[in-house]
Amino acid sequence: MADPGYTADEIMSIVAARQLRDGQVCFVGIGLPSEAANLARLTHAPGVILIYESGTIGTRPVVLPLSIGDGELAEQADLVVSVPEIFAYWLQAGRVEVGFLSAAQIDRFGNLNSTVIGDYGTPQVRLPGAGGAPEIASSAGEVIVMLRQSKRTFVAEVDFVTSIGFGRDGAGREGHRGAGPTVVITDLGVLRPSAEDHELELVSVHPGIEPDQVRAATGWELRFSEQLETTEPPTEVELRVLRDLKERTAQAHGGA
Amino acid sequence: MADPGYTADEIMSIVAARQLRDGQVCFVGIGLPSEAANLARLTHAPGVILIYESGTIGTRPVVLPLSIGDGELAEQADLVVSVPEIFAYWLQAGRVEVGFLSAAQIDRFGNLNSTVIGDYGTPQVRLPGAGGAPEIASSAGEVIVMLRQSKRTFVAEVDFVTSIGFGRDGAGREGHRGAGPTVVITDLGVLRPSAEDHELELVSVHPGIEPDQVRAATGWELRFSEQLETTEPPTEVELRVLRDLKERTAQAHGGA
Amino acid sequence: MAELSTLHDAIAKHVFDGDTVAMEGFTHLIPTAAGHEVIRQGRKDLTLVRMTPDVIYDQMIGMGCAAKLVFSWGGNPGVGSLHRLRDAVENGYPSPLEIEEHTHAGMATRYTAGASGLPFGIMHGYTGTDLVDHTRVATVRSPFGEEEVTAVPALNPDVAVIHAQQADRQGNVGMWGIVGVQREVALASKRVVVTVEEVVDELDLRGPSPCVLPSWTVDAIAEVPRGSHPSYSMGYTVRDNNFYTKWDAISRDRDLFHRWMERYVTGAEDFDVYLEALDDGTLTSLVDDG
Amino acid sequence: MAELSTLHDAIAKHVFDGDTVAMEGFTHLIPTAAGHEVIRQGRKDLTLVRMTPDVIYDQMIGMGCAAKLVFSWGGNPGVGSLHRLRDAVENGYPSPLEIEEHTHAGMATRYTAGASGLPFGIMHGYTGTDLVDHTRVATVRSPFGEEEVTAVPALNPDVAVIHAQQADRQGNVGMWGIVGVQREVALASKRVVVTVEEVVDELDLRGPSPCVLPSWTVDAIAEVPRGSHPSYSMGYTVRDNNFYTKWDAISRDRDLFHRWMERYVTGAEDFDVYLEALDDGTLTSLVDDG
Repeated sequence: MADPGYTADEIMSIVAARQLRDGQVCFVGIGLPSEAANLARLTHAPGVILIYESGTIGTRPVVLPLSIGDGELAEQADLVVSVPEIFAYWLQAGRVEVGFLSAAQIDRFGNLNSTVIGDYGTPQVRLPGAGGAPEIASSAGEVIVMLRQSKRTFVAEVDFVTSIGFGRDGAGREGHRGAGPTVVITDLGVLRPSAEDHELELVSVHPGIEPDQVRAATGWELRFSEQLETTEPPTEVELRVLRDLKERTAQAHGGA
Repeated sequence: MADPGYTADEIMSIVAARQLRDGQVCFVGIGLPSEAANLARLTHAPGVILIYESGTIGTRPVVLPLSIGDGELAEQADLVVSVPEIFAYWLQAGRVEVGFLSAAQIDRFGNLNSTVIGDYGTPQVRLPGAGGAPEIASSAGEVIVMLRQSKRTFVAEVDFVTSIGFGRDGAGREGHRGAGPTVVITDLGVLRPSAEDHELELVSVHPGIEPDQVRAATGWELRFSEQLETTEPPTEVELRVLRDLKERTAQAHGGA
Repeated sequence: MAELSTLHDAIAKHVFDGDTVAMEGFTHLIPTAAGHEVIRQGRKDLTLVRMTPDVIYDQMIGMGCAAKLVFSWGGNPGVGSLHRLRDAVENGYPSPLEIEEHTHAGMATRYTAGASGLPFGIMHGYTGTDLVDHTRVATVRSPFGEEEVTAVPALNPDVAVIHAQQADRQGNVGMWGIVGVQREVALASKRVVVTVEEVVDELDLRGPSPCVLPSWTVDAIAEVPRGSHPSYSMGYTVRDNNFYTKWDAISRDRDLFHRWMERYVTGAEDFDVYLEALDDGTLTSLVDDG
Repeated sequence: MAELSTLHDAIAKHVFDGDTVAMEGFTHLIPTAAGHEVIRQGRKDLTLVRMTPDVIYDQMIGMGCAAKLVFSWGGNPGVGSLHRLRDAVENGYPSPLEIEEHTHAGMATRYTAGASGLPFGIMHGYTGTDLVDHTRVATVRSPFGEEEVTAVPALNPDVAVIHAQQADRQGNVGMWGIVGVQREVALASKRVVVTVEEVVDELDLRGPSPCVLPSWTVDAIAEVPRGSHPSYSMGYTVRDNNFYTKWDAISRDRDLFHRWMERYVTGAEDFDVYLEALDDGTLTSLVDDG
């Protein structure tokens, strides 16, 4: 197909950024979530409040951090608190409206795995582990998931529930403060949990992507929403701001 | 009797100050305890570490504070922490070796009352209440009590146990980190709990005081230690440093 | 986001009859001006929460604002009793006052639990004291061993009222020095009202233990210089020890107390009347000798 | 009171085979030089505790110092896997590694409980995850209502090892910026070893979130400039992102890893050899092209 003028990663970040509303309090992980959250801050949501688990609150990094604790995040923050405090007083207390998460696997009920592929005791692949994700998934008002889509990453049931979506049985989230995953942004489209049974459904495909391509990249029989849409393509402004941000970042980190 | 050259309050503060060893970590209340602790710091224990419940740690006030939270305490401190932290990380964790307490009543087993005189529901006198005293009494390595002695203040059983000594039955301190009251300094002498049954015994009388005077000022049949001593009188240095400190304090606080 | 407003409007908009109100400040940064405004607006049936009730709650209790007091130490620091508090507890004047008392550590643990979104907090304390029979505590056994700890219920007031040194024009609040439990009470409460010594272009936290409350955690900010008198604001004012001493005499006598409150609080338009009397030396003239 | 000493003596005196060792630093202020000294002195059977194992524990695990790892996120930040950690867990190389894993919030709660002298801490978390079946957590019901919370056991390491920006000559330690869990781990541990960028006459904490550990809470302090590389010390050094990237290649291959460790750590007299190689650009030469 013809070059759409943007990459799959770019439309992922741009569509994720669009999910954030101005002034929202957002708990951000490193990588694509951080890129998307800062893109939102630099475009339609200048007042978004970004919190990183290193304890930096209301930070406005000029360049994207490579680690969750880059000095840039502390220098540009409204305040910096300890790690015990960021989790107890800020995340757990319900001050975070939106949490951004990624993972190695997601299942049909939005449960996330970042612990192991295979058996826990004898893993095929030992992944980094939980970090702050389980409490973000539990306590944030809602969770936005960003994950490149393939049969390997979108599985019927995750090998390990590191962070809860709607549970292995999809029953729901009793005992959890937040609403859980409300949207999953991939390089192919956008999925949302159905109101009935919480199973993720395809609600939007990115320009040039066929719904069946998305189904083929999913480890279960993916349902299409009745209002299946085509994603608004990236605007020139979105692309320019994102590319400037990544260019600044690359220069600041010496191309790293 | 002849003027000994010092007041009853002065010998109380001086004898209390002598209990502190250099380098000890000491949790200090306002009033006489603060006066005694700072006297120790300015005489034989320059390295004593003073902590006030307002969160000031390692403070070296030039003049005595009138309140537990005078600016002087913060300005002269090694660090200032929040009130939740001073109690959780510093007192409760067992970092305090010596706690200084006073009260409205003390009983034969070293229990302290600073809550009510009379019945709790219909008190004759409503006292200020617990403050930080109960946890100091429980968690400090040992407790030094300072209290002017009379039948009103030294009672067989306190009306209300605000801070535990050895319990109403004198049984002991199971479940408490610290050793409890090891010495009680009064304007007449010094009392210590007996090793056998924890009842406070007179171990020293101040110069010019008769043991029977002390017994007459005690609300129970006060026992005398077999090694009953006479308190070493205040030295010139102790008196000079104490009086200089109080003079500085009076000037700084405009005679208040 | 915090709204910069007058003290009158901040209290009118955020403090209501029957509320659970925590006005904190541990000796330092006590929100006196805000307390006077609550009295001036005639709030009633309040549950007043504060570790150290101090003069500010002595005045509110004496004026009949409170139905209940939750506290851990109720005295006039370095002076003696709070006579209005005692009159309420001992004689039910001006009205009976229900009390729930804790230890300082217990109150701090309760606020911390509230700020952390937990239903209760755990600590070592209360054990062996008669407080256990007169307040809300429980024992919890460690699920990992034999040890027992004391549980206290979380405190989540309807509104927190505090005084800080500074706020910037975006509504971020900055304080330093003895910060007490102010951060915890602000983060534990449904609404947060802050009076500040000064609104600045950029926060300039120049003392120990600097602490920031971001604008989005605060509801209303009013600039009230010297709003913490007779307490102090490190870097701006010093503690008026003399007033605390004089308060003993003013508060000891019911009539004298009411005349004082009428002259400097209920009969005054705002806190400036109090400050003017402070400046011209008449604030304690009712008990000053000649 | 803290003793100012060499890094060699500080580790020799306070870190022993079989100890539970917590070397903390959340991305910032990671005690790399101290980790190298532990490897150099051949410590064995350590229980290594750290929220984010990072390169420092990848090296210690790869060199066989560890019998057990207690952690919450074990990756190379912004790069990928910790290959030595994975090799130990997946293949038992160089020796089997027992793991106990938690969440960040769980580890923070455990350190806080340890620093507070409590047997456990409480939080909302773990519920509904498979971690519950593979780690040490329990459910506790609120004594004041129906709500349940998660309990985690306190962490009280034998020794805490941290890196800070400054210490004064009395041994008071000062740090700022992202301070992570360092204060909690120091106050939770039986012994505390601190490396610092600089020993100063008077602490000069010039950044956000200034934090002081008084001398009497610290056992040993060693001045090791740039001792946190490839992490950073705000105000002194910047993060060496390139090294983290290069570490992926160095650590991926067992032989390459061992050659690198021999050249810059076990075969080196002290951390200066590492810094010299860093300065002359040879620190990553084993994987640099030409």
